[in-house]
Amino acid sequence: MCSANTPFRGKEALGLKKIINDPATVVQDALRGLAAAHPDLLRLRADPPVVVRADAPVRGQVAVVSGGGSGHEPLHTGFVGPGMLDAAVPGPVFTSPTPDAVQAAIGEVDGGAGVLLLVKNYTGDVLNFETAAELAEADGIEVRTVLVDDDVAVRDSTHTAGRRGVGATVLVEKIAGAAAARGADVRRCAELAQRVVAQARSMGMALTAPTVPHVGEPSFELGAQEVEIGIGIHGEPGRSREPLGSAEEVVRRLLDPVLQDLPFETGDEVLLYTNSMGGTPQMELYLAHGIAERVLAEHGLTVRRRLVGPFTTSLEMQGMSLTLLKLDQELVDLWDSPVHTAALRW
Amino acid sequence: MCSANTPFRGKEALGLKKIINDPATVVQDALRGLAAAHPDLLRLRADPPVVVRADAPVRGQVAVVSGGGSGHEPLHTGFVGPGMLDAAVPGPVFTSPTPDAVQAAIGEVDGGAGVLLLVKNYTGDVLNFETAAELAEADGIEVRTVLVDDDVAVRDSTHTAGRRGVGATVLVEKIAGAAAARGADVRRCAELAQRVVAQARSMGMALTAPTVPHVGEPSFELGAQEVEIGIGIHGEPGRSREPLGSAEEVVRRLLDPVLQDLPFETGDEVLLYTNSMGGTPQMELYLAHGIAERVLAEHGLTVRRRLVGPFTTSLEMQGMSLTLLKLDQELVDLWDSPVHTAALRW
Amino acid sequence: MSCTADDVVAALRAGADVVAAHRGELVEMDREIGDADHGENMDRGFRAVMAKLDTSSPDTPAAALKLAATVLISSVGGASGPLYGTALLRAASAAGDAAELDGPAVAALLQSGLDGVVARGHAELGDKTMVDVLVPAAEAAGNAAEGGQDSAGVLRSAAQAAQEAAENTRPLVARKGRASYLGERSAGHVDPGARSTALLLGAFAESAGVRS
Amino acid sequence: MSCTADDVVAALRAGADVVAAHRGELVEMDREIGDADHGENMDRGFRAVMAKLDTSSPDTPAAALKLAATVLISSVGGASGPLYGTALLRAASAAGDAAELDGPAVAALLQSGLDGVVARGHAELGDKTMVDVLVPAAEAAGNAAEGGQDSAGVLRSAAQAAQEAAENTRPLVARKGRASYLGERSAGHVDPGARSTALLLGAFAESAGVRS
Ligand SMILES: Nc1ncnc2c1ncn2[C@@H]1O[C@H](COP(=O)(O)OP(=O)(O)O)[C@@H](O)[C@H]1O
Ligand SMILES: Nc1ncnc2c1ncn2[C@@H]1O[C@H](COP(=O)(O)OP(=O)(O)O)[C@@H](O)[C@H]1O
Ligand SMILES: [Mg+2]
Ligand SMILES: [Mg+2]
Ligand SMILES: [Mg+2]
Ligand SMILES: [Mg+2]
Repeated sequence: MCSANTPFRGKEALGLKKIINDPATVVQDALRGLAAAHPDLLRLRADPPVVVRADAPVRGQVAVVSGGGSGHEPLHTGFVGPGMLDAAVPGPVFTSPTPDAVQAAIGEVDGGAGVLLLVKNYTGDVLNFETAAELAEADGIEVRTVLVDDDVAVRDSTHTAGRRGVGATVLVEKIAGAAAARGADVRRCAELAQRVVAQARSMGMALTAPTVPHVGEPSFELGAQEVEIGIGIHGEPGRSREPLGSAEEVVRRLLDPVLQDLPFETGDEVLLYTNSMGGTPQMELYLAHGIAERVLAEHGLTVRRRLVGPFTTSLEMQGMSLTLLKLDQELVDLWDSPVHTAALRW
Repeated sequence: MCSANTPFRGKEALGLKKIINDPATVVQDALRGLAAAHPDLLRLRADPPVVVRADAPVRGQVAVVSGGGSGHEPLHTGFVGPGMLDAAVPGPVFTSPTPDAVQAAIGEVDGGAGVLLLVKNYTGDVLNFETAAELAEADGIEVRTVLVDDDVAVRDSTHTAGRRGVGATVLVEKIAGAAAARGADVRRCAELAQRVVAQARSMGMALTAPTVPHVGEPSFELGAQEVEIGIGIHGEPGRSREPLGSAEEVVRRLLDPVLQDLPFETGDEVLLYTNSMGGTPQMELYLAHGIAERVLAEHGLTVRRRLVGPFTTSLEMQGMSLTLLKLDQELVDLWDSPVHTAALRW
Repeated sequence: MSCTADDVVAALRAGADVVAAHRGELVEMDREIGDADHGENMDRGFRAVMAKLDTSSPDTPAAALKLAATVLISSVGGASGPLYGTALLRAASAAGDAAELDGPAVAALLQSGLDGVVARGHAELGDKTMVDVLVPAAEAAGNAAEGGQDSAGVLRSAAQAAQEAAENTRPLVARKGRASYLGERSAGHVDPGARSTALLLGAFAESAGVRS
Repeated sequence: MSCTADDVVAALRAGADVVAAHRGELVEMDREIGDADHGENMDRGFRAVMAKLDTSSPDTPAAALKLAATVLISSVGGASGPLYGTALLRAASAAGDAAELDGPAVAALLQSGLDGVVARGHAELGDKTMVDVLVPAAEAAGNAAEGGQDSAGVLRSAAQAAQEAAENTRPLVARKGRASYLGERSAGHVDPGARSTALLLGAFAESAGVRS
């Protein structure tokens, strides 16, 4: 058998400097720790693994489900709980979960009011969630899917895979989850999610590359003062390599294309989300956030809400992304609604 | 003048791969970003910089103040707000703030009911806070100081500098802040803080070293599979260098001395705090947390409360620490009391 | 010679072996222009297919193909899982309940598989994906079948065309899949999915050749 | 020769220069057994002292020492700030309102400074701290004063003893300060605070020598 010829390469063989036992079980092992840490919030459904809100299914309420490859924590598993996700479907590291995992999640959380799937726009995620949605609909469950594609680093076109879903995902999950908690129907939840997608734009950069456990070496190589601009969150190389420059330059290089893309205009009220890719310390993140606030003020934008922290990460990658969401009062109210998850709580 | 002979070495000269403008202003720049991000919670008093609760001073309530070198964020600045700290005094990176900064903080937050200083046990912090306390008392303010010294990696003795304050600091700040919010007097707040110190023990390890901005090179060097066991949070080298091993081994190497030290005993109820040193991703942290829960169960301990995340960090250092606090009902109630800060909220 | 259920199972085993042997190479190729998991994904999927075949013995070519399809879909994840899964599902449908597949039948299977991938992933020729291999492979298979080749011969022609076609993806700029995010920087690398398709067709052809 | 307020100011300037020149060395020494900030701390402090001296002209030795003490306390942070600050504060007290300091007065200042550091930091001889330099320096100063040396001569003797004493901290295992966390691993490195004390005393002595 083939498995005998290719014993799984363990941590030592790979020379991995990570706090893990075995690259083959790293996702499950981490999920067990998550479940142990938050018994009040969530439970772990094993094989295929799905993280489910502790009190799911919530009868009569739209269930919001997201998922994707692991390694972006707290996205999505850290956002399971009242006011946000009913279930998160974690795939292998940086690899979409399979349709049966998504289908299992839908089965766990469907409370009879329909299920909203929030899917980051990557071919793998789109195809696997699509199949799951078909299977669930065949079971008589009403399923709506909203694709998140906010990354301005990727040129959009009908002839390409389209933009990636990055930072906006957290915002979409929060706002759709709040709408569901307030009793909105599945069509309305999907509309709101779609509105957030339409009004959000992101751009990221990396100072270092992540190392995927089963690969054992960094996903790309950078020079001592080189950064990847337009980085994704899967260790895929970015759009261009440039010298690092000052924090001021970094922030402007990220914000300029974001501001132009929607476009954001003088007088707009926005949510500014300053995200660490994982390995960037809080000191640098707040420093960049402060600059971003100043640059937005220069453009006549009013920052009404903020989110600062490592919420959309790429393992231990150092770097950051900036996401801007154009706000209106309804979105502000939904953003402010109570949320109780491992990673976001108010 | 001497300053002409030694122009400050800038970011480029140092070859620093960090999102900063200038090593000389990194702390202030980050504080500006913090203040911009959380106008509802806190304000920044400049020169010497102090982060103050937005509504300080709270009349008739004990003010809880902590501080220390920067680079450990969210400690302490991220814990300023109702239910936790009234002020945080951030020194330069890894360097204690000066007495006048601490004195300024005391002046900003004193509400007439006395001030509790929570100080990590490092010679620099102890001496600088001590001087500040003397100055404040000379101004007629009642000041109590509690030293946090929970690090079992350091052998305790009257002939040494004593144990370092590490992970327990967050727990002490939360519990003392909760007591103050409930109206306890300064003596009682200090007693509770002291009890947490007496009942908490920590141990940390590092996979990589942090790079202090003004230094420009890593604080220590490690081999490809080498880790520092008993690491502090200032880039000071640890107690010993050992091969990494599995996550299971890492967790046991940290927990064994912690369990023996107090000692923790079968039947004890504990708070388990699994801390990332900054650069360790959440996947690894939860994985380690899950193992720690299992090991504690083996020892007959009941984990009643948990905290998992990067709360006591050392810039971008990869690694983790485990802190165990023996609980009683009063401590559980204080832990559960509402808190509203940038980094902890419930 | 025609192709029986056992021949399909043997081909799948050969596919599993070639994927396992090239796991690292496919990861490395995907690391260069993707997210470093294609070898891992394919290996995980084909191991799962092998595990399933330990406990079930499909009795028609279609049953064997469908088994592989469903296992791949439920174990691979990523873009390649649903795409290879759909290809095999469509091939299974095309095979119907025939006990043996002759040359034209195998060529028809390949064409159905290709159609499934295009229906699912909307990639066109030149987008730098597995489609760039499947199109010439299906065409070569069709020609070989028309030329009277048996199933092994058809697969051999497909495999030969595939080998070259995979290499031809190197200069292309990706327009679909993860490599497309790299824009111009994706040129100069062979597409990992194109490579795995060529490897699989090669393994299938060799397996058929040995058994025929 | 005796030591006037201007001489103290000149000595502080010399101290600032030597600290600036050795900033990197002191950081590196502290990186090895501490937290890599001692050179940074001392440089920040002495720059602040220099800035203060740009706008104020102390008119007694005590006033100059007190100015330096308060500026160091409010600008250095870390362990060394309060310790050097206390040492200078105590020295200022010992200087009283004298306009000039002779040899015995300088020796007494050094002893007071040492006493202040010990009172504050509780370090004993052999703990691998600046105390290991201050003790032999103060002793040498006392002997020189007894032997009839003037202030420059007393400082020269103190500086010589300090130089050697700093080097002698190398084999010691630290029992105070951050290096103590390293246990046995602290041996084999000169204590950074010991080194900065020796550098400062050397600079003070040289400044006094040039001006006398
Ligand atoms: N839209 C598509 N149509 C056809 N093939 C595609 C498409 N998108 C991706 N692929 C193929 O999938 C391969 C990548 O597979 P894999 O790495 O396993 O998944 P992922 O890209 O999700 O990480 C690519 O090399 C390409 O050949
Ligand atoms: N208790 C003490 N008594 C005397 N000197 C001390 C004591 N603790 C530390 N020191 C001195 O302070 C020096 C370190 O100063 P510095 O690096 O500026 O502060 P920190 O240790 O807070 O980073 C040590 O090298 C040592 O000489
Ligand atoms: Mg993938
Ligand atoms: Mg220090
Ligand atoms: Mg891939
Ligand atoms: Mg130091």
